[in-house]
Amino acid sequence: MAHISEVNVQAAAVPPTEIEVKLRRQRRISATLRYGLLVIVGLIMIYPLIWMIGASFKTNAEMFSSAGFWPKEPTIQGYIDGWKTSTPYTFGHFFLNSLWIVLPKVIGTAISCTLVAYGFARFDFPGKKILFVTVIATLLLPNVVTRIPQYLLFRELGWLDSFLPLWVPSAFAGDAFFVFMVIQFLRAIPRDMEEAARVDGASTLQTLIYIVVPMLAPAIISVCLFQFMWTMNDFLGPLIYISSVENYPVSLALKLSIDTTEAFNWNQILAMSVLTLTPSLIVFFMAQKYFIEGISSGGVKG
Amino acid sequence: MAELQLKSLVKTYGNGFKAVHGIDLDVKEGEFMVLVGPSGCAKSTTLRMIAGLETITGGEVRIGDRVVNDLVPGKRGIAMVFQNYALYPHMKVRRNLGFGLQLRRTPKDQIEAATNEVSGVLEIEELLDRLPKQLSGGQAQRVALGRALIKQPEVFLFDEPLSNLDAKLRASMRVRITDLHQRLRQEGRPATVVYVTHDQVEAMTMGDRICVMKDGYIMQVADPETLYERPANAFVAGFIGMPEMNLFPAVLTREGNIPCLTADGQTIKVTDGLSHRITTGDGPVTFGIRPQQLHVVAPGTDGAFTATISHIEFMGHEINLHVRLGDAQLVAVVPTDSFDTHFARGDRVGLRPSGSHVHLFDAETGENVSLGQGSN
Amino acid sequence: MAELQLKSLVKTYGNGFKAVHGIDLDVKEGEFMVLVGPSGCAKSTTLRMIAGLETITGGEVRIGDRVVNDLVPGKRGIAMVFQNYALYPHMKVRRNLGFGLQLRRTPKDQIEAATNEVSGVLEIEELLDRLPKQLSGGQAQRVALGRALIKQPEVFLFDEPLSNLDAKLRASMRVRITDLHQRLRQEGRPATVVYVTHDQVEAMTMGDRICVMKDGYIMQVADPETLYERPANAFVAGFIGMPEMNLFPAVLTREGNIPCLTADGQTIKVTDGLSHRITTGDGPVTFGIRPQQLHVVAPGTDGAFTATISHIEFMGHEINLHVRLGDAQLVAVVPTDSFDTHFARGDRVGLRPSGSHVHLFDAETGENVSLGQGSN
Amino acid sequence: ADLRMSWWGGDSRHVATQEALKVCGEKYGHTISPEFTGWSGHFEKLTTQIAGGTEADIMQVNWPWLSIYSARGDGLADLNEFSDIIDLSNWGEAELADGSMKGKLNGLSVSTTGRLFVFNKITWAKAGLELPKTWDDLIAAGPVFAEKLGEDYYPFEAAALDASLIMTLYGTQKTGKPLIDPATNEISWTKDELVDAIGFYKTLVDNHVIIPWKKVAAAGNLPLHENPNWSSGKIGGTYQWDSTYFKISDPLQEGQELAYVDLLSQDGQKTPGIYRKASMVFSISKNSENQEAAAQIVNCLLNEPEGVAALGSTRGVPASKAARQQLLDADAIKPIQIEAQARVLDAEGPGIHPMMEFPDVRSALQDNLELFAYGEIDAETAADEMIYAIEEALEDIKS
Amino acid sequence: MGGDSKFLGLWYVAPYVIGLLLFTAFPFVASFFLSFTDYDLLSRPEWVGTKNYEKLFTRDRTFDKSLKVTLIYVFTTVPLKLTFALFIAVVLNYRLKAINLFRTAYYVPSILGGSIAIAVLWRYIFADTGLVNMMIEGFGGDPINWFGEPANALFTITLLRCWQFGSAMVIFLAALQSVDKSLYEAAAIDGAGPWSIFRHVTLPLITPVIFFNLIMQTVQAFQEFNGPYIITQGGPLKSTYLLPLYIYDEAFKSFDMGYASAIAWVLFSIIMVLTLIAFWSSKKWVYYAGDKRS
Ligand SMILES: Nc1ncnc2c1ncn2[C@@H]1O[C@H](COP(=O)(O)OP(=O)(O)OP(=O)(O)O)[C@@H](O)[C@H]1O
Ligand SMILES: Nc1ncnc2c1ncn2[C@@H]1O[C@H](COP(=O)(O)OP(=O)(O)OP(=O)(O)O)[C@@H](O)[C@H]1O
Ligand SMILES: [Mg+2]
Ligand SMILES: [Mg+2]
Repeated sequence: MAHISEVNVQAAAVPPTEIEVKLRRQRRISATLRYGLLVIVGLIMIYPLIWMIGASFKTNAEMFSSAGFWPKEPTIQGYIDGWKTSTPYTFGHFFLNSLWIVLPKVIGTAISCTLVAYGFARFDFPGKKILFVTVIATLLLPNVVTRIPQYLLFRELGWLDSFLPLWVPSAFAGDAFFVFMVIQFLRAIPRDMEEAARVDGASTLQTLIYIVVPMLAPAIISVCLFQFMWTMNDFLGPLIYISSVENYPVSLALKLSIDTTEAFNWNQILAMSVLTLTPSLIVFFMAQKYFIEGISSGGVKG
Repeated sequence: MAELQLKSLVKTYGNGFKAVHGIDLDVKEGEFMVLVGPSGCAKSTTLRMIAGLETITGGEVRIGDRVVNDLVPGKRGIAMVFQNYALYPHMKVRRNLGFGLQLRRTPKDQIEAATNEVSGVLEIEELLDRLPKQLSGGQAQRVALGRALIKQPEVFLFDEPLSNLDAKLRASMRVRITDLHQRLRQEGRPATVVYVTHDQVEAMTMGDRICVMKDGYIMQVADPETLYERPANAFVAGFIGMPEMNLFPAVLTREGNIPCLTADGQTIKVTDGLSHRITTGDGPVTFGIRPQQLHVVAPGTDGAFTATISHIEFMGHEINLHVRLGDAQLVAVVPTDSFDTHFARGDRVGLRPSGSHVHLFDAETGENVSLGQGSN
Repeated sequence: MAELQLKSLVKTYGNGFKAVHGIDLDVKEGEFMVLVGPSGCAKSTTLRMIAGLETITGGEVRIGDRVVNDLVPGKRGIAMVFQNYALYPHMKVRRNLGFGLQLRRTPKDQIEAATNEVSGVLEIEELLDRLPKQLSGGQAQRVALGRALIKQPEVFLFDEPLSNLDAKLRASMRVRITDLHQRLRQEGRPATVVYVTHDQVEAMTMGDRICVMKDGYIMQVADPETLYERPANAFVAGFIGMPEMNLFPAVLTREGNIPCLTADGQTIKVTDGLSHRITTGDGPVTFGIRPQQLHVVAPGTDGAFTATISHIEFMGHEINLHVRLGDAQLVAVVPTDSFDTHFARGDRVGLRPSGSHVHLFDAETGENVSLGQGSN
Repeated sequence: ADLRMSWWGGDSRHVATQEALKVCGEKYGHTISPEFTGWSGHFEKLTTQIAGGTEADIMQVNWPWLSIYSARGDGLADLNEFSDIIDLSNWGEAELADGSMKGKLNGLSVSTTGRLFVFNKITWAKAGLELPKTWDDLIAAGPVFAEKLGEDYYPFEAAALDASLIMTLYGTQKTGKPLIDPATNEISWTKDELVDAIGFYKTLVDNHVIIPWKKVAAAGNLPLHENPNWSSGKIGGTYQWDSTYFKISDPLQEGQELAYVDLLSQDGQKTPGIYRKASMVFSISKNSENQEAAAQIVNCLLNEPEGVAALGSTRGVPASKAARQQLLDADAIKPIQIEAQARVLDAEGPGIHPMMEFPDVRSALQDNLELFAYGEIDAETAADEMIYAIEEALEDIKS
Repeated sequence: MGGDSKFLGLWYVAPYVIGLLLFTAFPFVASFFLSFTDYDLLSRPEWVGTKNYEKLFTRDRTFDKSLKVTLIYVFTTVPLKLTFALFIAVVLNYRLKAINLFRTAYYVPSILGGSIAIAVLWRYIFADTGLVNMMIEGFGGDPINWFGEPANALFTITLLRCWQFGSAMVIFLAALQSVDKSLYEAAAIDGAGPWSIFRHVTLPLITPVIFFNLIMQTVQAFQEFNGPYIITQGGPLKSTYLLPLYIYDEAFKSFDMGYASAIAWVLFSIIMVLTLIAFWSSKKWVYYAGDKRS
């Protein structure tokens, strides 16, 4: 049963028997195959990323002459030009804008999703079933359906060209996926600790803050991370709601440099793309455990 | 400390399932009351209604002189110990202990004093700065106990606190808890306890009184000896005692004053200590006799049934002799010393019930009809 | 059915941990062999090597006349029953039973016949169309048993099959399994069984022979009586028997031919049945006596230690008397009938060990030094 | 006053425009906050803004959008009302007419652009051919390229939009009529004329003049300036807006050189058929609270020396006479740009219907030509489908 | 709990309810209303009854084509992606060293998502002289016209999405790791080989997760926009003109909001119907472990 319980036998003091040698060889072949496959697939997976980073150091002329990623004449001109941007602001300014969009949004999401998920997972109240169905239904609803009326709504509220349209829906647990994810997470946590806290004299809110939130930490962190990345990369939202350049987040600022009506500098665009993706990638690599946990809890415990 | 009263307590779950059928129970101040019964008999449901973790469908729960039905758990003056400890996983033991007091805004130094006292009593001083995951099962259970103790509640509630421990640890925790209870009583601050378990050994050894439940009804409330010697019905009789009491259908007749019992076509006279206890007329009954009171004699002996050995279990000091009497499967416990080692499966043996230990139960209601005047 | 042999079997895990230290064991054809020992002693590891679920680091496993070291589990002619049943949760009981046969491309009608036979034997006919999650623990365990039975393997392997059941069910399943084993033997197709448990009651009642393990070594292989009466060492003595044997340090001296034992400053003479068994000289030993053989007498009685009662547990037919003798905590089991009900915590009592049941163990090696000529 | 101005564009335009706004703002004492994006998404954004009444005071508007935002002339401010502020005399009649909807001047042309033929001199020289003057020259060049330079050399390229414009050009030359008549909003070609024009596309393919549609797609529909075959001179010519000169010339490899030629002609043609339009216009929001201030800025940007100097040629050769002259004098425009612009302005052709720039019409032409190019349908069917779809689109604006 | 109001939970979900009504339910209803109007964003919506739907179902050939390719796209992409994700998850599900490294690497494409650089690269890889064709020729095959052939173009987008299989795989992996190992052992003892074990034990046990992934991926696939928008612009011959692209064009290029809303609603209905069918059929093939606590 070597193929099921893969146990690496340490070279025992006893000389290996014939069987053992055979088993070991089998294992080595199977491991080689498996690693080989995984490495090849893995390379295909991350090649675009590597290519993009490499290409951002290429000259424009070289950009489209080869699919290799190693620049022949490396230059950081793209980064220099890109950072300056064509606006009165540097790219740094746009990063700050992004941050200013992202932080309240992430905080709002985390707080509202936690509250709502707690409500769904731990309480019975009239209409709960129907409301939960709407969570699922929202997950399935294509955005195009609601985009136009939403815009009209924010116009009526006078929120255009501010960050409010980006912040507020999230602060009202607007991202059904996150609510769903946290609910799934909560369902897997036994209630005893919370009951113990209630017996200890905590109110439901105190129970949430002192007991549930610490236990939910991995889920909340992964919600924050996802929201961070999605918001950093979001293009359409800011495009529609934000008009002053001063308020642009990086995604829009990046798009600014790309205009097919005149010759453009690919290395500059790619350099900025790399910069734009960097926060997300850093966040991802630092916390990949939470991403994986978050994404799998949404599905597996479902 | 206070008295606890349940009055016609009813619980119907959201799905319409009626789990508790209006039970009444008085737990006296300082009393150690054990709720015991098979799985699903609503022990936990009852306990959780007392704690306020389940809403009460009907009836009332009184603690001291307050009806607590509408109080949140934290205001009922109770403390609870859970089966899987339910320690707050992200808090050190110290904070786990102090959390309840902290919520009540007890001053820091008082919390510390209380923590120290409790951890001294439970010998968990060295554990105070550990996280729950760094504790063994027994240690975690002691911390959970401490968390209840520190609050000096009016009533302690336990829900199978020992069932996650292995046999040895369970035995020693059992002793520790009863010792603690007795000690508190001696120190003049007796603790009212409701202790849920499905383990009859725990029930017998720990409880001042035991409340045996079945399917949401109370079957009997009594002290361990009474429960063991004078079970109110066949259910309690079968539930308490190990190996369980032999219960099989028989027909009661009388020869003069002497009760005769017929089972599997065999009729025996039961001479000593039964006749004056019987409170029913002739007819079918359920015959009950504990395995330890079923003596092995030669087949055909007077006052003994003759049965066939179906299985012999060597238990060390004792032997469990499984026999077949008609359709009934009986067990007799025989000291190994006095056991005839030539017995084998299929052999016929005589089994003589000791009359003063025979119980008769109503064939239909299961009620004990041999509790007449005399003690046994 | 076939014989099973383990020859200097060694297991070293990937992390370098040596779990099994070259053990030898012969299980005869049709024999019911129980592997017992505390948690972590490598019972499962051994069993899983037999099954082929763990690779064998050294030595060999023989089933019948084949060395099976390099066969996949499916080809070893074994069947296994798991602690958590390991029923395929998505298959109905019927398919769970037939799955192994189906893989062997047994014709449909044969599978059905076999399924019917096995489910008849185990009384699970009405369960055939249920899913495992619709079964109670005992039912699931019977299905698991059926899944093993249906394959008519040469060797049955069990890994703590009953430990997920409650006490009552465990007792009845225990009987059921041994009955089944005996029945197969009578029907002329004896089943070779290796049964892993950490529960000594199971070991004692089920095994033809018992193999007691500790830390990857075999401590003793013997039939239940021998194990109980003549444990090879202190470990086996303490492990087998309930409540466990009292073991405490004492010093052996002799007064003439009569062995004297000193503990807690008290010296007693042990007159009957010990002297001729002792195979060691004077000096420190570990004194062993089972709780049932420690008789309560008046304090100061000859041949009795005087100790202090620390706790009294009412067990129904018996009473466990916990006493303190110096640093040692001893237990005496007293029949309830003969128990003096005035005893209370803190009282002094005399405890007289019955000489023919005293065991002495080497203070260092733990080896039994009282196994001399005579039986006890 | 505090104003906002929005536009799309690339980096150089962004920089120049912001500079110009600063200069003009200082001149008139206004502050203008800029709102700019790249091309893609700008239409959506501007439209949603106008729909929401939140558009900037001054807007750079694509010419065909005028009829979307202001079909009845009332969607945007009428610049005629500011003729005292804006010097309209810098524009010709036709240019002002282009920017007017129902008589209201909704947008001032910033620059004019037209489609021109541009060829790679070097490649043609390698093939030993003169730059073509007629379609026949071009068609004759196909086999020569293939033979002399190799199968992967083509004298010309046209796919997607370019192909449909070539088709329209050919038909316009032949019939002397635009495909859609701006005056009547009707299709002015007969079906046979359309069939003929569609067939012309096939002639080009069959003669190895252009790369077949399918093969263009296979390369990933690369825009010309990203296409290595263009950079290396394997594609000998193209039909592009004159304003794209730098975009298409920049990627050329060392040693390649471009030259504009007059529109290719055919025997018996009725018009050279120039496809010319305002490339973009400046409009003022009808919701603006400071329309006059906005008008001042518009005038400054388009006519006054400070603004013109700051903007330079980042929006092509200015349509305003004053501005053009100023830039010419300052040598701020490259000779080749001037030459191209001259060709655009000098050539003749019927007026263009704004619908020709609409997605519905464009896709009607393009999609069916594509089907034809793929051999899915014959020219007759393609013509039928085109007519059907265009008429349906026209239906919408008539109502 | 005793003493708690039964409306307590409502307070906690109140933010969601408000958000739902304001930002989802209202726009949702509004767009339904819009689908019965002629609305160009600039003038007031004009009620036209079912005209939009009539056009959609009777005269609009683009819609027919678009619907067809959308269905083809969904029904190829989803199974391919899930199969691949499952396959890799199974390969990864051994006690491999560096499993986290692989898992992370495989997840990266899911993060890069719609980056422009990726689209450019994709055009590179699948261009007629691109990497893929170079490899095919290297193995002696004929180069494939990826973007030019209508039949192939859609497939390149499918491949792009399959490339982003990371999140589905991670979910599969988690499910695989939660399968009770003793079931594998029981099957091995029953004589099952690796394939039988996979087929008869693993697969049935992870059906809930397969189902979850199936639904999520299907919904996602129906909303595919970026891929065709950036890589093929819907061509050639509209063979990659997926419905969301069509909706976008109608809404934001032709500014026919009413018509766009109508298409959006048709798309939504299709997703809903398919989802319901999936839920209904799941009773037959999805095995759910009993949930002890409701
Ligand atoms: N939330 C609930 N909804 C519906 N029925 C429930 C619920 N909780 C428990 N029950 C049912 O109520 C009955 C009593 O359950 P309870 O948990 O009180 O039993 P118990 O005596 O504690 O059993 P155990 O020894 O297994 O813990 C059972 O039949 C159970 O199935
Ligand atoms: N895969 C493994 N890698 C390393 N060590 C292991 C592994 N499996 C078991 N062990 C160790 O081997 C020893 C024997 O384990 P095994 O499971 O056989 O014990 P056991 O007797 O079955 O115990 P239990 O009664 O708890 O089941 C233990 O110390 C255990 O920690
Ligand atoms: Mg319970
Ligand atoms: Mg084990």
